[in-house]
Amino acid sequence: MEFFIAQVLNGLSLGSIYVLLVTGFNLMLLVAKIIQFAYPQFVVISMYATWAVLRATNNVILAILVTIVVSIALNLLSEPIFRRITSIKGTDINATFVASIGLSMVLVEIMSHSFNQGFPISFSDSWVGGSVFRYGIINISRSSIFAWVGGIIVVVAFFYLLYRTMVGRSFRAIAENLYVAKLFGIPIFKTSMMSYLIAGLLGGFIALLLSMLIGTASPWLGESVALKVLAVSIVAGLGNLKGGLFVGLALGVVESFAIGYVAGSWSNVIAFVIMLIVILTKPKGLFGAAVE
Amino acid sequence: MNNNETTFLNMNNVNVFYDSIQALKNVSLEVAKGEFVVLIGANGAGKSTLLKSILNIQAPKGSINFKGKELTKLNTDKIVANGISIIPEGHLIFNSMSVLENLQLGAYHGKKNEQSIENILEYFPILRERKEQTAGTLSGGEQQMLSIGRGLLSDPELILVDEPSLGLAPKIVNDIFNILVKLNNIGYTILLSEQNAKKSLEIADRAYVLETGNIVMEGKADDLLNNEEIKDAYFGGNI
Amino acid sequence: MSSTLMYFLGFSMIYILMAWSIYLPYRVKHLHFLTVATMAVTSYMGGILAVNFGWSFVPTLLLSIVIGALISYLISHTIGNAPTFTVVIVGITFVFIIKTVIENTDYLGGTIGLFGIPMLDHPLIFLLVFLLVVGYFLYRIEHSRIGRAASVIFTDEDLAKSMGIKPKQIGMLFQTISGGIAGSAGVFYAFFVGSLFPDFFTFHLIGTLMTILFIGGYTTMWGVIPAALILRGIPMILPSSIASWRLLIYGVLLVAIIAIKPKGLITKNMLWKLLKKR
Amino acid sequence: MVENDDILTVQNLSKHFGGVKALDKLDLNIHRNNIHGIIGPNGAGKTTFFNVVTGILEPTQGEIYFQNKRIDNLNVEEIAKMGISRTFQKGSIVEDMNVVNNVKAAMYLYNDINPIKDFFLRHFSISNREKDMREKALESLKFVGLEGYSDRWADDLMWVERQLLQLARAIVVNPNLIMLDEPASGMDSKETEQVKDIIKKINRRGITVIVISHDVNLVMDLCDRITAINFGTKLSEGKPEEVKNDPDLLEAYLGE
Repeated sequence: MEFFIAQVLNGLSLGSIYVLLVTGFNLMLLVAKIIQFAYPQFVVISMYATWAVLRATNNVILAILVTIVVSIALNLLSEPIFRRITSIKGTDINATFVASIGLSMVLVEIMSHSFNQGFPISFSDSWVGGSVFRYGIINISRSSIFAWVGGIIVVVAFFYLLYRTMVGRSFRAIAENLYVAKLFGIPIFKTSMMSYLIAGLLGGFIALLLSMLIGTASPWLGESVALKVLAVSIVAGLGNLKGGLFVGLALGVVESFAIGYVAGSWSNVIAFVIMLIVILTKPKGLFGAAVE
Repeated sequence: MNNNETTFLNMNNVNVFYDSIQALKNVSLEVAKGEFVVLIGANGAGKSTLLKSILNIQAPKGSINFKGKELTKLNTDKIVANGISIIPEGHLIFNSMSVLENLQLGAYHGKKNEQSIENILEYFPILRERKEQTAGTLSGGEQQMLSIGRGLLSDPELILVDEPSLGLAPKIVNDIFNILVKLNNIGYTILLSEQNAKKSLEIADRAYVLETGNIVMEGKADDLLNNEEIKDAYFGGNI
Repeated sequence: MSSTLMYFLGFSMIYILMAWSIYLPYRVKHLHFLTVATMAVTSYMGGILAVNFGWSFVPTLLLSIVIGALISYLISHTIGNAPTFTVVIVGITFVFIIKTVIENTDYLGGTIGLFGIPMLDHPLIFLLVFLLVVGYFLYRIEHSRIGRAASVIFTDEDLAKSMGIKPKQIGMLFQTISGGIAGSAGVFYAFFVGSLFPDFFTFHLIGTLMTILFIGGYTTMWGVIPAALILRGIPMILPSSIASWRLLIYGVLLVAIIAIKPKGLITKNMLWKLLKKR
Repeated sequence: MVENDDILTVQNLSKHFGGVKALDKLDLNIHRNNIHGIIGPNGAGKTTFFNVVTGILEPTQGEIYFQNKRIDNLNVEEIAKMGISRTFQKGSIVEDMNVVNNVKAAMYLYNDINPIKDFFLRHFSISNREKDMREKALESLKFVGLEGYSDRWADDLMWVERQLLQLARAIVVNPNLIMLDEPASGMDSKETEQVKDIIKKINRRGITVIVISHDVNLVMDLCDRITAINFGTKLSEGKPEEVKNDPDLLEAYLGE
């Protein structure tokens, strides 16, 4: 029983990270109308930024700031590329997907050739934080608490933004029908930039939480995370924000149990196999797709 | 350029292309402040295209001038912010959002206060009743009211109305036309595109007749109402 | 022949095979990376058969074509008409799963790799002949009613259906053939290199193949030939300090081609006009 | 079950999109060998009607019979196989092909055999069928006035030529029923006349034609019978003169 609770708690902290990742990914899918495979790569690069600043200055505040700025900057800088691609006549959303895979290749190469000679990086114990509460094998670390609390706060703030503010309403308007949004006079370009900005902000938070939670990063982390994020998005139903919450958490818990019960790197396969089965049996997702 | 009446809306030699089809051919048109102008013509004559070109939804070539400002280089949202709004064909609204949210989005460029939305709800009592209801569940007539209501919320001076009678029962069409007349009376300038030639000529000041992308006739609405050619072409069998 | 040139030509031809196996399903808008997983499976299968059971090349090749086609056929039952996005994710997921399985199976050499596969005596001749056969096969598909049907599906699925074309049937057919090609590519790779590492069949390979397909141009089967030669050639003429950034160059090129000339360097239209003038 | 001589019978057909009733309990009979026009304003449900009949959309309720066989439960490919061909309003042609191959692509069901068998059989024997198909395609291009265009790249065609190519594609399969969605949209009066002549010629081959158009003059000249629809229901039906003078219709449109 203790073991069970411990795995659920671990799973929820990992799951809240997936939730945030999927939310940022879906936001850009719905508003900017792109499939941003490189989004998790931006998060990993931001983790590298955290690491670099911490190693150079050991200044926590500066590290947090730099991480968020890097994440926002990367997302905003990618906007012209995607805008260019979506404006070409006869291309569809798949072109943005292909280009973002290209972008992802570039980022992986940069990470594996520069930081730490390409070796995985690890964060100091003071950053990762120790245990706050311990009961038998149930161990609640500081970073888990950050992940839960941070996850809840960000999700609540995001949905508040979405349903209670003009920017959020504009997001939903463009998500529902781009043409009608244009007729209403909603500034498409500005709103789309806002979605990059908010995804960037979100990405910064994710980078901070993830670096505390897993304590390491490697150039190849982004690829497997990206794959999980996309799979979660499909399993939930492409672009379905609320569905993403459930499936993201569920993936975290499943993975955590796999790690608990299955030896070594086999655990990674379990989550993939389960998601593969769901995708193959229910290609439109569990909660219905919001985009075609 | 001065701000006299004739320079309120001024289209000069406007051409619009959809891929290789030319939908508007050298169209020139003027609307003075406070006027009620109607565009008549068969389905496919280019009426909708003309309205969309003013808002740069369909990119125009040529010059479109509104209150001394060139519109052809502006994005749609800037044009709306400058005081033109469109009530599109087929009462397009956000079906999955509530009536209130649709109105709030309509006020993106208007005064974003409770009062202006309150005024609209005052004007369309049926919308107040359905305030929290999802817009997609409204009837066609109610959706058209919502579409007009949100069009007013961006504080326009010029309202482009595209085929408001489409898909609506005759009784509701009469209601909608009455609303348009009232709006014109309280100072809104209206440019209406309509297939129903007779009815729209009865309420308009002036009219333009479009045929396959060309303006073939223009004049006072009353004159056109009695014009034999128009009677033949648009009152007889044209549906 | 110098060994550098031999490796260049051999790898290029193997990459052309691999790129064709991705090109074919993309004719109906399926970016089908299951092929990479299939290559991993058949190359290891070929390696094990050769090393532990003494199979020779030709029967291994034939078996791997059948196995590759069979894997793809079974999967195509569920994703034969799925949207592009889903097909991609299913493919990449399989690649990750297969890679993890190889890494954790000592029998397959685990992360250390599988060694001692007998190399072919005349690999280039074998490859060239096989490439010609596959090329002819694809050419015939292209110029049959199936090829035309694929073009219609790529343009508009509703239009295709209203002509009586079954997109799922064509999708399954192409995925199966593509699986067969991928299966053969895996065995060629194993017998050309002589050793296998799980790290080869990862995202790098997916990225490289995608770059070859989109740079060359997906509207015609000929595009991948110059693209494979160029992209394999670039790292060979560059100094090794720059060549190690190979994948970065590929990534930049991939983004650039999509943003500038999304149909790729060589298009069907271009070839048509070129041949007509003559 | 329906037993009559009409080629297409539609009973109580509805198609709802959420709360919107694109088709609302529509009843319609298309007589054999007629040219039947369907008119109505934008959004009246005309194209939805085509999409439901051809199986692209599933009806919410109602029954459709083609030559006395029920087809509303069949899928698009099966319906196409029964001899219904159609054109699309958006002018869908395959741009990455030449003109004659566009027409040949439409002959997918020609000499229908399993595509896999077809591939292998054809692969090792020189087929006369491909030659045969090309001849048929050229003939049908000539029929619509596109002779000499066969080797042009489809991407380079003008709008009118694309529309004609769609017509060539629709007739090459020798269908029993052709459904034309706005065949003369974006054309000037001379080009419209040309299209009218082609439609009449198609009809003279014994093929039933259904035409959707917003151009009332075109429909009035061309059709044997006309159905006017709005809100997805029938407003009026009959010979062109009858429809033109139907008081109900005038009221609905002109508010008189």
